[in-house]
Amino acid sequence: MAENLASGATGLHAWLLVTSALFSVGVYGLLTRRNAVGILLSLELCLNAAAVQFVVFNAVRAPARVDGAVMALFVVAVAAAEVVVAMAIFVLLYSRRRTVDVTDLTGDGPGHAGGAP
Amino acid sequence: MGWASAMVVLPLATAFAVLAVPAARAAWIRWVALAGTGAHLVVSGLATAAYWQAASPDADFARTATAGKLYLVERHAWFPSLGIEYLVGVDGVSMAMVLLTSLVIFCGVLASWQVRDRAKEFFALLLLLVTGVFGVFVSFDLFLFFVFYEIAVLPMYLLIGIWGTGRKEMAAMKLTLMLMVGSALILVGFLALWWAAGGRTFDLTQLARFHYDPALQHWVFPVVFLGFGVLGALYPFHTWSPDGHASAPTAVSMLHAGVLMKLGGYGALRIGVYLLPEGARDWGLFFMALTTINILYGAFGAIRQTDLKYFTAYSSVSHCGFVLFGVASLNLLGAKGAVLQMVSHGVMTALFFALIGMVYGRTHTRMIPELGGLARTMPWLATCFYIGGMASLGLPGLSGFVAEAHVFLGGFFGNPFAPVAWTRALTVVATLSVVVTAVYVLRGLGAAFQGPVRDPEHLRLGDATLTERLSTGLLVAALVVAGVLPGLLIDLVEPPLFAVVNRLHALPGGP
Amino acid sequence: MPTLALPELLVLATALVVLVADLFVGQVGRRQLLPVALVGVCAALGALLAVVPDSGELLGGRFAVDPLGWWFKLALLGAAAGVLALAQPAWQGDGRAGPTLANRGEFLAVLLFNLAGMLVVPSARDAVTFYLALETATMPLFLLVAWRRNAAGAEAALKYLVVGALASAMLLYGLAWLYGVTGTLDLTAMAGRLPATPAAYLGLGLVVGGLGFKLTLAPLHFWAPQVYAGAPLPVAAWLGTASKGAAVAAVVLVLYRVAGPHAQGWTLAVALLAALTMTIGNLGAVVQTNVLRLLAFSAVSQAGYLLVGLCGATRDGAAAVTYYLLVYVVTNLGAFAAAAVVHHHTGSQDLAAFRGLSRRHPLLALAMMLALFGLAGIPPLGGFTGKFFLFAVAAQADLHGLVAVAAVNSTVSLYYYLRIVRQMYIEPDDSAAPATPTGLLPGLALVTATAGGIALGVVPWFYETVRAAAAGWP
Amino acid sequence: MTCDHSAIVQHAWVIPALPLLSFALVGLVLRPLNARLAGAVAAAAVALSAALGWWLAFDYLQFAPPAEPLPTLIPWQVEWLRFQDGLRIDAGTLLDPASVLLVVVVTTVSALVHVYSLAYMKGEPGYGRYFAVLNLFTFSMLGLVLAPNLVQMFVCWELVGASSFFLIGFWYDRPAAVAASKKAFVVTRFADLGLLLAILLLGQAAFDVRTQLGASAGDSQALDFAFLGRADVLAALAHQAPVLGGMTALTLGCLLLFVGGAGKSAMFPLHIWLPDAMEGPTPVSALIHAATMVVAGVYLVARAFPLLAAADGVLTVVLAVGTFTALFAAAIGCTQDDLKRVLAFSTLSQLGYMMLALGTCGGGDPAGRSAALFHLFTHAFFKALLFLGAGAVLHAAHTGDVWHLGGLRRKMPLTHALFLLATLAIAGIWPLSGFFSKDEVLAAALHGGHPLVFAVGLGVAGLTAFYMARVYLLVFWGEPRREASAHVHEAPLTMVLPMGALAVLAAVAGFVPVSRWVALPGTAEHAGIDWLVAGPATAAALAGFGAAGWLYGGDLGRSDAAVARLGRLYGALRHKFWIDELYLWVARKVMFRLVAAPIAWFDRMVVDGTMHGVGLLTRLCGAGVQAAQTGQAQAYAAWALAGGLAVVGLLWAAGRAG
Repeated sequence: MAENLASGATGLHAWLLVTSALFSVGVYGLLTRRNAVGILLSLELCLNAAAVQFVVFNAVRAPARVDGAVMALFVVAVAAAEVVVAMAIFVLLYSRRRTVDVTDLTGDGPGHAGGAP
Repeated sequence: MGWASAMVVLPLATAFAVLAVPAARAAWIRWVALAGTGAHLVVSGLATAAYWQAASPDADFARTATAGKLYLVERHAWFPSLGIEYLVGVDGVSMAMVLLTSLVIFCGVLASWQVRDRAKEFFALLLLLVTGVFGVFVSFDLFLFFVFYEIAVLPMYLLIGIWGTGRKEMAAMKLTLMLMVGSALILVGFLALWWAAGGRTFDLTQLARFHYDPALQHWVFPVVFLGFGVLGALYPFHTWSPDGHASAPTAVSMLHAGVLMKLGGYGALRIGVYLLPEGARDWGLFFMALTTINILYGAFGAIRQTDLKYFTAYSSVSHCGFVLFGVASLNLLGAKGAVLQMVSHGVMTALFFALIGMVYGRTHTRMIPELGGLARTMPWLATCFYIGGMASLGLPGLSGFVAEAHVFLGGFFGNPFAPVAWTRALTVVATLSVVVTAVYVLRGLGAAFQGPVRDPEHLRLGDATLTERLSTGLLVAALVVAGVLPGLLIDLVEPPLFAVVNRLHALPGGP
Repeated sequence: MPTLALPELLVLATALVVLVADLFVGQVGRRQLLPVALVGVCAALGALLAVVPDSGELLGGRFAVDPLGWWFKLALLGAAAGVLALAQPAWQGDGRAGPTLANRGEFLAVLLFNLAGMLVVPSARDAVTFYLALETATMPLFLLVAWRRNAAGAEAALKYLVVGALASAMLLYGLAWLYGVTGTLDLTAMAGRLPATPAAYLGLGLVVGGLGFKLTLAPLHFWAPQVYAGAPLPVAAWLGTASKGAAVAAVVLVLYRVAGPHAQGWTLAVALLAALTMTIGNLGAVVQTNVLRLLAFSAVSQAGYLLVGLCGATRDGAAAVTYYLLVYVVTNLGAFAAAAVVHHHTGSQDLAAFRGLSRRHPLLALAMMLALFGLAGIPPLGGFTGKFFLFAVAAQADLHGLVAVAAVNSTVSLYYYLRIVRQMYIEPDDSAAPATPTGLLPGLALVTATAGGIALGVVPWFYETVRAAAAGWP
Repeated sequence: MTCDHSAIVQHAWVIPALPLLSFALVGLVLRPLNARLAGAVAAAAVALSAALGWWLAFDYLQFAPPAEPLPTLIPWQVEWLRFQDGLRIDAGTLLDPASVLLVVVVTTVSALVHVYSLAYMKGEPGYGRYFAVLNLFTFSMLGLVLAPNLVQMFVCWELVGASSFFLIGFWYDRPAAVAASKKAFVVTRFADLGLLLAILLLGQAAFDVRTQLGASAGDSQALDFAFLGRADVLAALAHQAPVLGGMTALTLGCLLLFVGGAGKSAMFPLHIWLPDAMEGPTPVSALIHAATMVVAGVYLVARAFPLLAAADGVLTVVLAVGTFTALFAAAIGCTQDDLKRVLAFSTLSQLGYMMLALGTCGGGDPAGRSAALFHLFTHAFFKALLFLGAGAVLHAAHTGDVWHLGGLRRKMPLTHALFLLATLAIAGIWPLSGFFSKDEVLAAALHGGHPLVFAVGLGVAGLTAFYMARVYLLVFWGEPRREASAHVHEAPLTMVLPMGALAVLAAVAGFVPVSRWVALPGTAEHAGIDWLVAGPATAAALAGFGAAGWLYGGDLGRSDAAVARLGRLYGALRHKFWIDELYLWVARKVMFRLVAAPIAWFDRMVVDGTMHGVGLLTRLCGAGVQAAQTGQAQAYAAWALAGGLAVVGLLWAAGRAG
């Protein structure tokens, strides 16, 4: 892979490093942040990493077309929608549980095999 | 609709007829069931006649047949893209099994004359079950075979669970799951056979023309044999049967021990040995040894039982061991003995369970120590019990002897691919069961029916009613006829078995 | 020409109609919105059957219909109709379970938007459409799950969201890599250019992983039990049928259209995933005492079975998967419909709620039993034939071990399905619950599902047609 | 005259068919309707077949001029059971001197016993059942006698065993009777296993021989006696490779064959069932356990004689077992108190005599065979008579304990006279039948070159006379020792007449030249009475009488003194050397405790436990899966990520692989 990417513009590797780092950071945050909002932010990082990568690849692999960039736009849109939905749920949760710390939510845990919620 | 289809359609139609009986007329239910099964008995007889008419023109078809020939065949494409067909027909073996089944179900309906609780569901499920059994015996497309096979197994869960006694839920679940695991193995084998043969057909007779790679046969045969073995109560996969039979209602025990367990031997012979001769060659001796354990183990196990149903269940384990032993000995005598034993044990054990049900209905106990001296108040039941017992210990003149003699001779003449000394040794060990069987039969029956009457209450009990006399009488008559005129059955079942055996003998290293 | 997308358009239109009507009609009128939505879905269904050709393209090939996709859409619309029908009691909210949907029109709108997105998935031919369709098919579900607005629902929704977010991130990132190594977003074109390089594997693997979340493949299944149990029952049914259908469509699209040429490479992976998923699902279900959790785990195991059909990427495989999806949707709808009726009347999700059902309501119990047997794969029901064809695919790939695992697994599944049957038929009826009126629409759904389950099992036409439809596939 | 001129020879099958018919008729139809009628019909049927039996014998004896041996015919046979080509089993009637002789014995004794039972069993609840089974037995026994092949013999062999079982257990509410019937069936069954194995072994060996012979085998089937008796077949069998421990299939098979015969004929150590069998009705003991069934073993050996003769060493075993049993049983018989048990042991001892005679043929001269059949013939009559006499006593006094009886000669003069005659006959006093047959047996022993056996035989003759005289004196002489025996009355005519008939036969049977008829070719002809043998035998008998008279004739104190002097030996004899206890111990402790119980436990605990264990394991795994549902969303997410990466890894691995 490396070589057939290298055939494109130099610096691609740098860009890929950036996006990969971005994505990894996002994933890390998504798995470790205890506050739901923090998780949401981490998610945004992941999505943006992907978006950036689309743009980069577009520029390198198919500079004639813009489809990668278009994809990036849609990603942004989707991300926005995701935020809306997530926030709605957070609010609901807070009003019911007075917390948005995901580690406090141990429904489904041991002993929850039965019983109606 | 041809004869073979009628075998399946008739009981199914009867089941729906039972369901259609208006609730106000609950008494009609069992009459409808009786009429349906009675009609089936007649139709089976006619079908046998038709089969003879069709089969007799093939001059000397028995010995020269290299591929089993079907009669009264009906063939319709079903799922053509996978080569699945609706293919039903009969040959001698399936005809015999069909006759057995229709007899047992008829007597079973008679024996469950007293069922009142949710009678409609009971008879409907019973008839659905027997539909599956008939289907297995007449279908020669592996897919169809499997469909009927599972239809025959599953209603058992509800029949035992709802109308059973004792630890019925556990027994029903154990029985269903163990048999289903068996059928899972069978499915694996079927698909492997289908694909190895090109994935174009499930037709048994066509698959039989295909020569499977020995390596494939080497692993498929044990899988299929074990799969069927579970239903055939092959040691050590027999443990569903004592609990299952003990908790099942009378008619279900009759049908299950009498007919359903035969599907195991039938499939092992029909599909295992017939399609996979080389696999059979590789594994024959192993399974002979295993079934030898079956035979003695079941017999010894029966000695210590105090519950009449467990007693009979263990003796069934022993007797079904004879079936699989005959199959595994891979020669004509053994195969014939296996089929004869299927019929013989089917009738015998159906009789046993019918009688146990009748005794239980009167004394409300099946524990041998609580019984005793019943012969005084129930001479008819006692007589039938003793006739059945004599059949099960292989008394000549009753069906058991003919079958066991075949099986023993088959084992003694030996699996053609195994050192004869070994097969003989196994056979000698197996023959010990003749004595052990005598011991437990006489012990059990003696304790239950002879000696002084233990419980004075039992002195007020009556003998068999008319329906009970009819059902038990029919079964006893079948035992006697099969024992006195074995030729009838042998002529019927021999030809297809030549087809099986000829394939074995065609192998390199065969006789 | 838009007839190709007519079903999707009709669904969207219905969604808008419901949404707008909700503003004007009163509380009483709202009760009639569900039938309206149902009519709309049925119209879409009719359109699909009547006017949609079984192949064609729109938007420069970004939206296409192929014979197999047509069947997927059929399954999705059928699922939608069924779910709406079985939602009626919950919608009326006059049972012991209370007004779980609180007959608010948005519910229907959101559901229908979601459906529209799902309908597009099998037609997507480029990454953009594909991604958007998938998100549309996923995001509304978060809302629907929380619809009861109680703590349990909210908690379930949040977990669903967290896992789902990661999954969609994986999906998108994977798509980015695929785009990178092929230089195109056109899925069909990708297939040709997809190299056998680690980057390609990374992309493909992440995409499959992302989809695995929707399909509840182990180990991406953990969210399922709590979500099924926390969501309103109709939503659980929706998750168990339509959502899964869309996921299957997406997986088929990716593995067959995009990665078809590399089938050798991913067959093993798929086989292992299938074995793991069905085993985990079944084992998990064995110990459940909550019907919905049980059905959730059973859904997990069913996903495993579906995956079996993908082994080897053959035409038979595509046909078997599609066919089993139909069977699964129909059968599962039957089970959920019965569960919905019982839940509505008892307000309990516990297995014991089914106690003695066979005496209170024989036909309902019968339908439930047939549905469960269908899920367990008992002949002559569709569940059996469907599984049989799936296993046949595995056998064709000489994966006899997988066949064995799957067959034994279906025995395990039989165990827990029989636990429900036992409650309905064997346990005495000591509950004071009155005879259970089923209600018109759920009754209709039950009858249709049961009849369908049997028909799929014995009538060869369906499978043969599906297989013919799969002609174009590898 | 040849056979096809004689209707009865052509249709000899009618003779067994009649009892079978009446069994079905009585058992199914008449028994419930009218018991008396049932009995009458049963007796009539057997009487008719007895008449036919005599007619058959009469015709058959015409077939050959006195000088020549009588022919062996199979006038009728039909296919019954087709195992495979060359192993077909026919049902048929084999007529040769031995079988015809036995037909006469069986039908006659059976008919007389039927008539006797009409009165003896009067008022029993199971009257009809009794006669039905008695008919069944008669049929089976005739089928056994006429069997043309080993399998038909085995079939009827089992059937007589079964009918014997049902008759011993006739009073099924008496635990003792039930136990005795079970014991009889199981012990004989155990022996029959030997016969079964013999059939398997010989059948297989003979089948091979038949295959070698090819065309020259003709239609003869492997298990036909005709085939097994052929010289070339015997030669081929004798030259087969050994199958076990250096023994050929022939030798081993013949040994197993003899085991079967020994079981039926209650040879030591399989004798234990016969004394207990006396729990059955006395007429049954007379017919089955004295005259007919128990001699089946002897008949089997005689029938399969060519095989045994060809198998090396088997006849020696027969000789040893027979001799020992004769002495052993006679000795025990001297110490038993129950009239019927004494007779039972006497039967054992006489059967030993017959076996002994057969065993003496090892030297090649088959004279012993003729002697055995002759003794079988005479024994049937006088032993049946003894039992019927005993039955009359029981019928009158309701006890068989000789110490409770006494002085019956005045109350029951006829019975007394007949019993005395029978006693003399069995003791071998000229001119009664026992004298002649016993003489031939001893002669065979002497000329067969077995002086020791001859000496034992003489001893047994003395013991026989002793124990018979003992019971005779204790029962009929002296004074009644108990109230029961004081008020007895003579038996009714229907019981006395059959006894009379038997008495006549017992008296004259000795003059029938049986041994000449049944002699096989090559039998040394020795005319008249060999006083070298008869003299000592008679002397021994008289000595026995004398001893008994001295001990039991007058003051019984002498006998007590004698018992005291014998001491431990007497105890051992009285307890039959505790052999029954040994068997019981083996059955209870070994078979049930050490085999059956562990297996039952193993099955429930281990095998079934494993199955349940699998189920439990599944549930445990399920619990594990549930336990993984920690509720931690981020853990789920982590799993999801792992899953995705795992797929990537798998693709990668697969990609590298292929």
